[in-house]
Order: sequence, then C-alpha cells, then structure tokens
Amino acid sequence: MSAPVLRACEVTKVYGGTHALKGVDFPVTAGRVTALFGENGAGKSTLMKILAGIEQPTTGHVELDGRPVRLRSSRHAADRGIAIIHQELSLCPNLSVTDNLFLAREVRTGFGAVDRRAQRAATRAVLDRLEERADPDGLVGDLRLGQQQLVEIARALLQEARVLITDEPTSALTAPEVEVLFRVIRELTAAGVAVVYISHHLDEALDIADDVVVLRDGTLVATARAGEVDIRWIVEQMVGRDQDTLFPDREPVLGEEALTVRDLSVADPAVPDRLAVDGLSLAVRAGEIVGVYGLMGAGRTELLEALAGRLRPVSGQVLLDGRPLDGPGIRERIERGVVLVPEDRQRDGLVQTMSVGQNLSLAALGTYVRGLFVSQPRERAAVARAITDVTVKTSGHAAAIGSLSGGNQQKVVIGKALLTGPRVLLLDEPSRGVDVGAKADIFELMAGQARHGLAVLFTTSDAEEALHIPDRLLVLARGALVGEFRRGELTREELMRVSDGGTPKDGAA
Amino acid sequence: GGSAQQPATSASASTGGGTGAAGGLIAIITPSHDNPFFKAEADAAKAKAESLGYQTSVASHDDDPNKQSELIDAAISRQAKAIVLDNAGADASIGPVRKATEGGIPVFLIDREINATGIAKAQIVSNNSQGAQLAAQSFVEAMKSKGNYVELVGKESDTNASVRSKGFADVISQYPDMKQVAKESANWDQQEAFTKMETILQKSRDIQGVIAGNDTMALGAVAALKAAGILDKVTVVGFDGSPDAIAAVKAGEMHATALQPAALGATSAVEQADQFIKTGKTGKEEKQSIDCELVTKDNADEFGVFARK
Amino acid sequence: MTATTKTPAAVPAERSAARARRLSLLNVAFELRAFIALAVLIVIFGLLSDSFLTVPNLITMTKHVAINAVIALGMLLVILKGGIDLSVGSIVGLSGVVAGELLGGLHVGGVIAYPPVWVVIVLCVTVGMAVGAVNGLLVTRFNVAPFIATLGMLYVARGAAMLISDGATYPNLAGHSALGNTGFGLLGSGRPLGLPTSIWIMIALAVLATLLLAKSPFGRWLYATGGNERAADLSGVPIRRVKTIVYVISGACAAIAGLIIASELTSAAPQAGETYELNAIAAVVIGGAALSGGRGTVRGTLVGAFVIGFLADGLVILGVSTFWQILIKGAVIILAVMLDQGQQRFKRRGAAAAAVAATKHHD
Amino acid sequence: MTATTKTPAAVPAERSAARARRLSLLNVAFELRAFIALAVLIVIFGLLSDSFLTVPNLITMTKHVAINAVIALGMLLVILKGGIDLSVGSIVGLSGVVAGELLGGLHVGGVIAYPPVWVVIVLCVTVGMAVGAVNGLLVTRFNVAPFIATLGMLYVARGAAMLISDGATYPNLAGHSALGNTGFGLLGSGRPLGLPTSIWIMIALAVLATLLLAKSPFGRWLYATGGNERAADLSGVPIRRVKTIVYVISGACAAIAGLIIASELTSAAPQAGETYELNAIAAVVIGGAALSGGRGTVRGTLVGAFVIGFLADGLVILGVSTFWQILIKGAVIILAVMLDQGQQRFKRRGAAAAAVAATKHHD
Ligand SMILES: Nc1ncnc2c1ncn2[C@@H]1O[C@H](COP(=O)(O)OP(=O)(O)OP(=O)(O)O)[C@@H](O)[C@H]1O
Ligand SMILES: Nc1ncnc2c1ncn2[C@@H]1O[C@H](COP(=O)(O)OP(=O)(O)OP(=O)(O)O)[C@@H](O)[C@H]1O
Ligand SMILES: [Mg+2]
Ligand SMILES: [Mg+2]
Repeated sequence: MSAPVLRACEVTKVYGGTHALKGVDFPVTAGRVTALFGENGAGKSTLMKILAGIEQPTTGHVELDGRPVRLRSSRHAADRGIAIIHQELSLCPNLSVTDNLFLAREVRTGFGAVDRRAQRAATRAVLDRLEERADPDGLVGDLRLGQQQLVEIARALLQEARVLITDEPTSALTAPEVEVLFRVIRELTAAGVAVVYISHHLDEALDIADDVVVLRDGTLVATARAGEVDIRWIVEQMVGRDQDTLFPDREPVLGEEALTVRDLSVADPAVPDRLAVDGLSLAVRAGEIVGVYGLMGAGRTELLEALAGRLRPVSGQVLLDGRPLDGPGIRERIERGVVLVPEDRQRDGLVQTMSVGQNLSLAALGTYVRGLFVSQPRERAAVARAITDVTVKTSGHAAAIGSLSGGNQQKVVIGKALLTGPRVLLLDEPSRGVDVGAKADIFELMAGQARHGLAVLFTTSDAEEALHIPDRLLVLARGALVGEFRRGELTREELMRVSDGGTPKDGAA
Repeated sequence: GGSAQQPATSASASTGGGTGAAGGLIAIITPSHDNPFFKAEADAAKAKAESLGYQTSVASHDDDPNKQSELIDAAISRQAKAIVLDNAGADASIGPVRKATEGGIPVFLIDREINATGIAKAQIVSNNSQGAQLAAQSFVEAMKSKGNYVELVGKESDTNASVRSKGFADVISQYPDMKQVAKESANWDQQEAFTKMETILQKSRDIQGVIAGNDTMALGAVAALKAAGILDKVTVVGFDGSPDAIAAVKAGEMHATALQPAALGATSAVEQADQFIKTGKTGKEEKQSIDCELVTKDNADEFGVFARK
Repeated sequence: MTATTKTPAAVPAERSAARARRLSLLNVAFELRAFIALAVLIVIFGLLSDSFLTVPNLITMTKHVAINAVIALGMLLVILKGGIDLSVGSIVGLSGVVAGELLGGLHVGGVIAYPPVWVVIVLCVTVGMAVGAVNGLLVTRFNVAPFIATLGMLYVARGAAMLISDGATYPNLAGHSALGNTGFGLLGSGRPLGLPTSIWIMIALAVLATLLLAKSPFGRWLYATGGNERAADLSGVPIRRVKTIVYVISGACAAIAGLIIASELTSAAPQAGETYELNAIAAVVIGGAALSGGRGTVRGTLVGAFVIGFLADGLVILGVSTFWQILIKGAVIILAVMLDQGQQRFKRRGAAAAAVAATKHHD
Repeated sequence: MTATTKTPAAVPAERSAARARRLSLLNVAFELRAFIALAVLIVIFGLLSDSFLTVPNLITMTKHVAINAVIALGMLLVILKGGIDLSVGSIVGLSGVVAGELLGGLHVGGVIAYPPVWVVIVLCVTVGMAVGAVNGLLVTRFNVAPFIATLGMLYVARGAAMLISDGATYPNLAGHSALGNTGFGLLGSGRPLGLPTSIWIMIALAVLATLLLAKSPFGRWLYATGGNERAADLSGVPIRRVKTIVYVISGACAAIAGLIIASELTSAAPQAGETYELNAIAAVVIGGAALSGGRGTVRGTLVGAFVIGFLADGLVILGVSTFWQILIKGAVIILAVMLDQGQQRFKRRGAAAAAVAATKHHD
C-alpha cells in the first residue's frame, strides 16, 4: 500500500489512572477507508482525538506526510487538513445549523461581517449532498439526534479535508441515512481523501472498510485487509477470548411476573414532540434476565427512565408484582424495589465530589439511619459488603471516585443500586465503556442477582451481548417493540435486520 | 408603612381641595429617610407646603449625586414651582442646582450648603461648624479639659463629616491635655461604630471621652461602652439631636448632643419658596445659617423631634 | 411471537421546520411580551400622572436609562458568555475619579500638564478596560469563579478610587479654556439634534453591540462559548480570548457610564456607581438573558433597562415612598423573570401537547 | 496479515490506592494552608500591635467574627447546593425590625400585648425562614436562577423592613420588667462562662452544622445534590426539598445574626446588614467551598470568617485608612481563592505525574 498521510507512532495516552493507549502505531492511507474496531473503552476515540489534535499523546508522536508534527489544537489540525466527526456530538444547541457548520471558520464579507447568504447557500448544498432537509436557520437544539449527527458530519465535509476521521458517525442514523453517508465516503476516497471509520455496527463497518485495525485495552492487537477477514475474526480479536467464556450459559429459575408494562408511551425529553417510547408492552418475571436491544435513539433510555420514575409517561401503565406503580417518583419506586443503573455514569450515576463509600451508600442511606444520624458502623459494614460483592478494585471506601477505572466506577453504580435491596433491577448499557474483565464480572453479577430472584431488565448496543446474555431479548426500533426472542433463537444478521425495523429472514419464532 | 399613603392623600388633598388654585408642585428632595433627621426635615417641609396649598413630591437621593440629578430632572420636567433640597455633596450638587435654576425653578437648599453662591435662591444651613464647636466645648468641660478621647468621623466622602470634625478640632486643640487616641470613620453607621469602638477599646481602655460626628455613631459607641462596663466613666457627645440621642441624654448615657433645628430650616425654606413664587424674591440673604442648640440633661425636656417643643 | 412493524413517526424534516417556525413565533411573542410589560408600565404611569407622558419627561427618563443601559450592554456580553461582572459599579466610580484627577492636571516633574478632554476620555476608558482585563485574567488563567474575581475587583477598584481622590469629590470639571481642557461637560449637557449626548452614546453602543453579536464572527463565538463551551473549543473558537474580551468590553462600558455621570454633574465622586452592578444585571435578565449563558439579546437588554429606569422615575413622579420603591423594584425583577420562565415552560408544554396528539395517531 | 497480542493493563488497584492516600494528604495540607493564612495574619498583626494578641481583644474580634460566621454557615449550605443567597443582608435588617416592633408591643384590638423575649426571638427567626422559603420556592418551583430570586428578595425584604419601621430606628429594646419582656439585651451583652453569647451561638450553630453535614442523611443528600444533581435525583434524593431547606436555614441564620446585632445595640435599624451577603459569600469561598456546589466544609467557612473579621479589626487597630481597608479586603479575597485554585491544579498535576511514572512500567 502507498505511504500513509497521517500516522500515530508509538502513541501512549494516560488519563488519571486509566491507560487509554499503550504504544499504538496507527497509519492512515490516502484514498482508503481504515476501519478501527475495538470494544467500548478500547481507546479508539482517544487515538482519534490525538490524530485530530484534541488530545496530546503522553508519549510518542504523530507524523503528517512522513514528517513529525505537534498538533497543538483541533484548529491547528483542521488547518492541516484533518477533520473529525466526534463520537459525542459537539454542537451548540443555541445556534442555528448554519452557525454551527461555520463556527470558528465563518465566511466573511468585505466588511469582515459574517456572510450569512453565502453560508446558508453552502449549508443547503452540503445538506442536500447528505439528503437531509433540516432548515439551515433552525436551532440545532430542536433537531432529532440523528439530524444533529448529520450536522456534525456536514461540518466535517465542509472542511474539504485530506483526512476525515469519523468516530461512530452512524450511532443515531437510520439505515437509509447510513447508505447516503457511505455513498459520500466513497466519493471522498475516490477523490483521494483518507478516511478513518469507527462503528460498533461491525458488519456495516466491514462493508465500507478497505483496511481493518483492531484495538484492545489500548493496545493494537491486529491489522488486516478487509477482504481477508470476517466479523467472527474481528470479534475474537476485539474480545481477546472465546465468546462462551465471556458469556457463561445459565439456566434461569423463573418466578412470578415481577414487572409488567402495558402500552407505555414516553416523550423524548430532548425533542418533546417525538415519542421515544411508543405504546410498548412487556413483562419481566422474577429470576429472569431480559435484554433490550436497539440502535441508539431507539428509546431504550427513555423506557428505563420512565420505569424508574424519572420521566413521566405520556400514557400507559406499569405494574410491580401486579400492583400499579403509576404516579410516584424515583424515591418511592426505589423504596418499592425498582432501581435504575443509568446509561451515562458520569452524568447520572456518580457524584464525582464524593468518595467511593459515599457513592455506594447514597441511594440506601435511609436504611442506615439510627435516630437522627447515619450510623457509621452500619454504613461502613454495608459499603464493605458491597465493595466485595460487586468486586470493586479500590484502596477503600474513602478513595476518590475519580481514582477508579471506568469498569470499577460502573461497578460502584451497580453496587449503589443493589444496596437498596431491589425487586427489579434496571440497567441501561451496563457494559458501555467498560473493559473486558469488568464486563464479565458485571454479567456474572447480573446472573447472580437473578438467581436470588431479582427481575433484571437491561439494555445493550452490543449484538454479541444481546444474543448471549439475556434469557429473553426484546428488540426496539423507534420506540416500538419489533421483535422478541429467546436465547439462541436468532443470529447476528437477523438481529441487525430486525433492529432496523425489518423482520428476520425466517420470520423468526 | 404610613408613609406609603401620604403622597397619594397629599396629592388628592391639594388637587381636590380648593387650595389647589394657589398650588403647583414643590419637590422636596433629601437623603435617605432611614435617617430620622432627614425624615423629620422632609415631613416638616411637606406639612408646611401643603398647609400653604402646594402639591408636594417627597423623594430621597440616598447621597447618590447621580440619583439626585435624576430627581431634579424629574422635578424640572414636571415644572415644579420650587425645589427644596438637602443636597448630596457640596461640589457634586452645583451642576444639578444650576440646571434647575436655568430651568426656571428656584432651588432652596437646606441643611447642607454647596460650594457656590448665586445659583440657589437660599442656602438655609444649620451651622455645622458652630454646632460642632458647641458640642466640643461642652465635651471639653465635661472632661475637665483633660483626658484621652476617641473621635468617630462620618462618611469620609461627605462634607458635613469634615466640617464637624474640623469644628471639634478648633475647640479641642486649644486644650493641650486633651489627647486624641483614635480617629476612625464609622460611615454614620451604628453597628460599625459599635464594632470599631469595641476594637478601639482593645487598644486601650484608658478612654474618658467619645465625640461622634452624628448621634447614630454616638449611640453605637454608647452600646460598646456599656458592654465594656465603662460607660459611666466616659463622656459621650454626639451631633444632630435625634430623639434617640435626646432620650440617651435624659438617661445620662450621653452627655450632650448638638441639635440641628431641621424642622425650622425646612419650614422656613418652604416659606421663602412661597414668598419667591408669589413676589419673585425671598427678602432674605442667600446664605442663612441657623444655629444649632446644645441639648444636655438640664434642657433635654425642652426639645421634640429636631426642634424646640 | 409476531414481529410488528409500525409506521415511523412522520418524516422529521418538515416537522422540525414547523417546530422552528413555532419557536420563532413564540420568541417574537416573548419579545413582544417584554415590550408589553414596558408598555403597561408606561400606560399606568401615563394615566396616574399627566406629566409622565410629556416629551421632555420621556427624554429625561431615557437619559437616566442610558447610564444603566450602557453598563448593561457590557454586562450582557459577560452574561452571554456565562459569567457575571460585579465590578462595574466600582469601575464607574474609578473612571470618574481618574477623569477628575486628569482634568485637575498631571504633575509631570515640576510643571503641571493639562491633557485635552479627548485624551482624558481615552485614558478613563483604558482604565476601565484594564480592570476588565484583570477580571478576564483571573477568570481565564487562574480560573477563579467570575463571581469571586469580580467581587474582589469590586473592592479593589473602589478602594483605588477612594485612595486616588482621598475620598473627596472633584469639583468643577468644566475645565478652563486657558488650559485648553474645556468641553468635558458637553458629554453630559450637550444636546446634539435636541437629544442629550448620553442618549446618543447609548444608541451608538447598542448599534455596535447589535452588529457585534448579530453580524461579526466574534458574536457567533460568544454565543457558542456560552451555549456549549466544549463544543466551541473543539470547533477552534479561541474561548479564552473571547472570555477575556467580554470583561474588557464590560469594563469599558462601565468607564463610559462613569464619564457620563461625571460630565453631567461636572464633578466626580469616588463613591459614584455603588450597587449599579445589580441594576445592570437585573436589566439584562429582565431582557430575557439566561445567567447560564448563550441566551440573550441587545434589544431585550435595552427593554430591561427601560423597564427598570421608567419604573424608578415613574414611582418618583407618583410620589411613591422610597420604601415602597425598593420593595416594588424587587417584586418587578422577580415577576419579570418568572414571566420568562413561564414562557420557557409554555414552550415545553406546547411541545409535549404535540407529542400527545401524535400518540393519538398511532393507537 | 499480522495478529500481535500484548498483555492487558496491570491491575489499577494498588496504584489508585496510592493516589487516594496522596490526595487525602494534600487535602489535609490544604486545610492546614487555610489555617496558615489565618496564622500569618495573626502573626503580622501581633507583631505590629501589642494589643492585638491580648485575650480580651481576641474575644472581642471573635465576637465580631461571630455575626458574619453565623450568616456564612447558612450561606455555606446554599453554596454547597450550588446556589447563592443575596438576600441575607436584608433579612438581617428585617429580623431586627420585627424584633423592635414586637418588643414595642403588639396592638391586638384595643389593648397592647407585649410578647416575652423568647416568643419575639422565635417569631423573628420564623420571619427569616419565611423569606428563605420564598427564595426556595422561586428556585425550585418557578426555577428562577438563585442569583435573581435572592436578588429580588434582597430588595423586597429591605423594603419590608423600611416600611414596617417607617425608616426609623427602634431605640431601646431593653424591655421593661413591668411588661415581662426584658432580657433581649442578654443575647448581645450576656457573657455565660466569660464568653459573649454571640460566640456561644456561633459555636452552637457550627456544631449543629457539622453534625448536619457530616452525620445526618440530609448532609449527604446536600453534598450529592451539589456534586451532581442528576445523579442525586436518580438515587432517590428529594432534591427539591433539600434545595428549599437550605434557603430556609440560610434565612434563619441571617435572622439570628440580625437578632444578635439588635441585641448588642439594644436598638434596631432597618438598614442594618447592608452588603453583609458579600462578606458571608467571601468567607465561604475563602474557606475552600466551590460556588459550583458539592465542595466545602464548616471548618473552612469558620476559618474564612475569621480571616475576614481579623483582617478588618486588625487594620483598624493598626489605624490603616478606611480606603486601604477596602482595597486590601478585595485583594485578600482574590488571593485566598487563587491559593485554593493553585492547590487544585497542583493536585491534578500530582495525579498526572504519578500516572506518567506508572506508564514507564509498561513500555
Ligand atoms: N477524558 C478522559 N478522562 C479519563 N479517562 C478517559 C477520558 N477519555 C477516555 N478515558 C478512558 O480511556 C479509555 C478509552 O476511552 P475511549 O473513549 O478512547 O474508548 P473508545 O474505544 O472510544 O470507547 P467507545 O467505543 O465507547 O467510544 C476508557 O477507559 C475511558 O474510560
Ligand atoms: N434523560 C435524558 N435527557 C435528555 N435527553 C435524553 C435523555 N435520555 C435520552 N435522551 C436522548 O433521547 C434520544 C433517544 O436516545 P436514547 O438514549 O433514549 O435511545 P437509546 O435506545 O437509549 O439509545 P442509546 O441508549 O444508545 O442512547 C437521544 O437523543 C438521547 O440523547
Ligand atoms: Mg469512542
Ligand atoms: Mg440509551
């Protein structure tokens, strides 16, 4: 292959205690699509941030056209023809689509004023190229997540860069939108642009890729030509061990129906006049693990947040052990035994200013109160138990929460939920941004809780998890139930098709 | 909050009442009414003006020259017949007063003078310097012309603070045995005077006298001295002759205070304004000083609210 | 089980367009409402006092509004960025004092130099900008919270003003034609085209601010920084520079206000401008800006300044007691902001209703 | 095609353990540092004035500190929650006025009732709590920004105080044994066990606050709400109640401070307490609390209050001019906070360095 345009050389990156990258060599070649694979937390985004000048490597350096460069800032990198589509949207909700596209690279008139007409025209053009009909003057905050992601993509396209880095650009896109994106990417590569493509939808990524690179735990474990490999190989490289050891088989002992949901509808808090959950019904029995799979934006988070009492449903009914659970808020539901492990642990799970112990005991604090005060011994005991039960690797209850690795932070959030002694455990993406070992621990934990008669309902974006962990898998698309399967009942490919709103090849079960 | 209704009633009284014929508006502008002295002043002027059949608007500039200037603008645009003003600074007020005069509205200054003549129709000022000397004289006598004393000065950016301080000095400096051990500004404020007095007492409790630029500060000092249990050994003298101070004088907590006849100044200002409106002249000098009166235990009963009974 | 397939929630494009329209309508409605609040105020006072709605009085009141409005325009920029500037009141005092000192003459060696008025003005504004620069430095480099940094400077600047003037007021800033430093008074007393200079200054600054916010790239950067600092940073917006600049501008505006006051009074008092920061903040917030940053307009801020100014003057004209004036002011601030909040919630509810309607379609 | 495989990351446990220890050490160091700042102050003044370090003077200064400290303790809770309370100064004035009014007798129908002192105290504190409740309501129900809500109440409460007292000072609050309402003075002048009552009140409230924050579930809820409101909410913390309560407590503390002042002077002025909110906020922030919420301690706040109080009294004892006092105060506030910031950054750098060192292990 030809010499790389851009290259990461022996790059290491350390965040606090986490080693995001450990001496990674990563070349990007002109006119080719390099697909980067890796589990959550493998270090993909970190590597991309370094290539795009957003983060500086702890050790190692970056080469542009074979010459070492120090990319001081995203702007500095952009000026050298490196554009990036960020994984987590980085748009200003209070600005119009046009303003966002041209932020910090405004087109100016003779007087140095912003040339709105020219910008609007350019915006229309690029949106048309993406076949998106959003209003250039509409506020980005009012757009659907998918549309926002398209705006993010459009902004990168506008830079007409030599290197285009796309970090999970399709996580919120519908199948047709993805098709459009792929067409555009092929046009770009044909024009000699180097593209890096990251996605958790493996087949989709393999589809567009020329070269394949796999990261695991911050280490580059494998590189290959797209033609030479298949999804199974990629997954093995990503996970680093045989599926079955990661996903132990289990025989559920089912009890009574613990959680019942009837015809639930929830408005999307981000875009209130869109229904994130749309007339959905489901049931979870004691001792059962039910998984909810769907693409991002499918409405899983809203579903769980509605069950946990954070979001008010527009309509529908929720029953716990057959008794209605309507009305009461989060606190009451926790007391009645329904607790949520949120999707975004930084935003919704942890209090960064408090210690590990204080985070663990927060939700169940009431139960340690003696008289007026929290009884130290009781709290300490409970916290100690939790730390061992959920196997948190920490120096002790007094350690700062920030000093834990992602996986251990996630375990703390789960431990906090378990300390409330729930009947129904809701987990939103419990394995997101969690390393392999911790991931296995967490699934084992869920299985253990189920054995003790808990009803477990969790969401995932990872097909392998969806296929192996739950006793029963529900597939959501656009807030509606589009499929329900027992373990081993369907294959990856079918799952993909279903989750896009289609039906499985063999009209499954 | 009685004062709330007053303006409304007054307006209706004078417009409704036939007296309105003579009427027209007299704007009364003073510093903040949270100081009883200025309130008394304003009330007296208001009462007099309404008895003469004028409408009144009472406002306070809170010693903010800019706000004063705005209030005068308001009076001008309402074509007031006259402005009775207790101003917000001898220099800062010259401009606004000239503005009013040029706007054809006669200004009658009370309580505080401005550093310019020929602009205001009258400057009826209680003689701060004379009052200060009066107070200082009695202060010295009470202290038998010797001993350590503390002076509490008013807001440094206020003319009267320096005038009074100078008046005190003129007298006390003649007595070599009178030693000033501390001179602190307490911004006319009681709590601040209390705190600072306590702190000063920590430097030395060998203090026989406290002389303050106004009664509020004097009363703050009294509280501090009482707390320290040495009030009976200390002569406290204040300035203004506020009802509270007079009560303290009666109770023997303060030795004396120089009473400014606020009511007198205010009423005579309104009378002269009336004169001027009717005849075009006040028939008096521009600068008129009303002497302050010394209030001591002996004559305390003869005084009411900033005036002889 | 049967795999059900539902019609996707209608095509988003035109719906979002529709929403955009609805929002903009609501925004207009809100802008209108702020104006209406002002209108109501004017009508009430107009009915209660015959002298309120006279042209001279309206001009006078606008002149009073101008001072707060000038400060508020600077404050708006700081608040758009998500900060706050408590030091403006002290800067007002400081700038006046500096003017007084300079017009009084500079002792250079043995001789006394009398700088011309324009030099004085430039220097005063520079002083204001310097204080603002310190604020900006503290916030961006030493990441001290804006509230604390500017609170500290509130005392420092006030103390400086007191020390320079030794607490005394500078009398008579008219200057002497002999010394060639006359004309300072015009800033306050001049009436080009029949309107006081201060009103012209307010108009000029408002136009500049509008251009800056609506037309210049800097305006975009400012809104972006206030709306989502991280995103702005990633897009290459020089957020530190943006932040520093807004404090400098705010300082400049406060200094200009100080000059106007000193010129109107042809005298400068070191305690001038105390608590003016609160009025400015109130004006900006009543004008619909969010203290969290990213939301706010020049038009709104002006309306806010007029609401506060007309309220104050109106109450004086009605002869409402000072004590009631204080209380009413507080109530108006709260009500005005609750109005804004109400409007926000109304927006949301509207959207939610739409969602429910959408549900009906489905089942 | 090459498929290389490396060893996974070493277990982070013991490394994070080490860092945790280092952090806690740093924290102690910081607490110490705040104390050191105070110590420095004391030493300097002690050297410059021989009357500064006398026991009676220390008691007097502590008595002065007490008032600000009491207000600051309430403010601490509000700031821990991530809010701010600008209305405390006005509540100080209001509570004094109410006390004055009540001690002057209640006109019930024809007769005048003289409530006993303890009733007066309870009622005044209740008034303070009521104002705080309004603040809380505005913030939680109408989600008005704390700054604006409490700014509005700053004016409303002050106006109310002025209206009730008609601007006048209530002279002699000593009461009459005949009316059975004496003893109010003791609050200020009493000296149980040789220490002024106000100091005992400060100590009592400090102990209560410490217990509340360190031992009670409410305290934990408060830190959680301030640290991450969303996470607290999802953990079942009743964030609305927590938020409202802190404003109520803050109001109560301010009212108590008002009572102490009125009692010390045995007279109550409606303008008492102006700008006290700034001193309280400064004390809390100098004490190491973050205005963003979640970080702050009772101990730190007390130290902060002592720094401010001792600074003020010390400068008076040294006879430093009022103007310098203002300027120095501002400088000290800024420096104290920069110190804190510096320490934060130091912490981060320390952690990073450790991590880099750890990297060396690997490759
Ligand atoms: N700003 C940060 N501070 C601390 N740790 C971080 C930071 N960013 C990333 N990490 C950690 O670095 C590791 C790699 O993160 P990164 O986001 O690169 O993974 P990823 O492969 O992009 O995961 P995903 O597929 O979920 O995007 C993770 O353990 C993550 O927790
Ligand atoms: N609590 C919340 N507040 C605001 N927006 C939210 C919240 N929860 C989800 N969203 C947004 O609602 C939209 C629907 O995404 P959501 O997360 O609910 O779907 P999902 O199936 O859970 O996908 P994922 O979990 O992968 O994001 C997204 O824009 C998401 O960011
Ligand atoms: Mg990533
Ligand atoms: Mg989700």
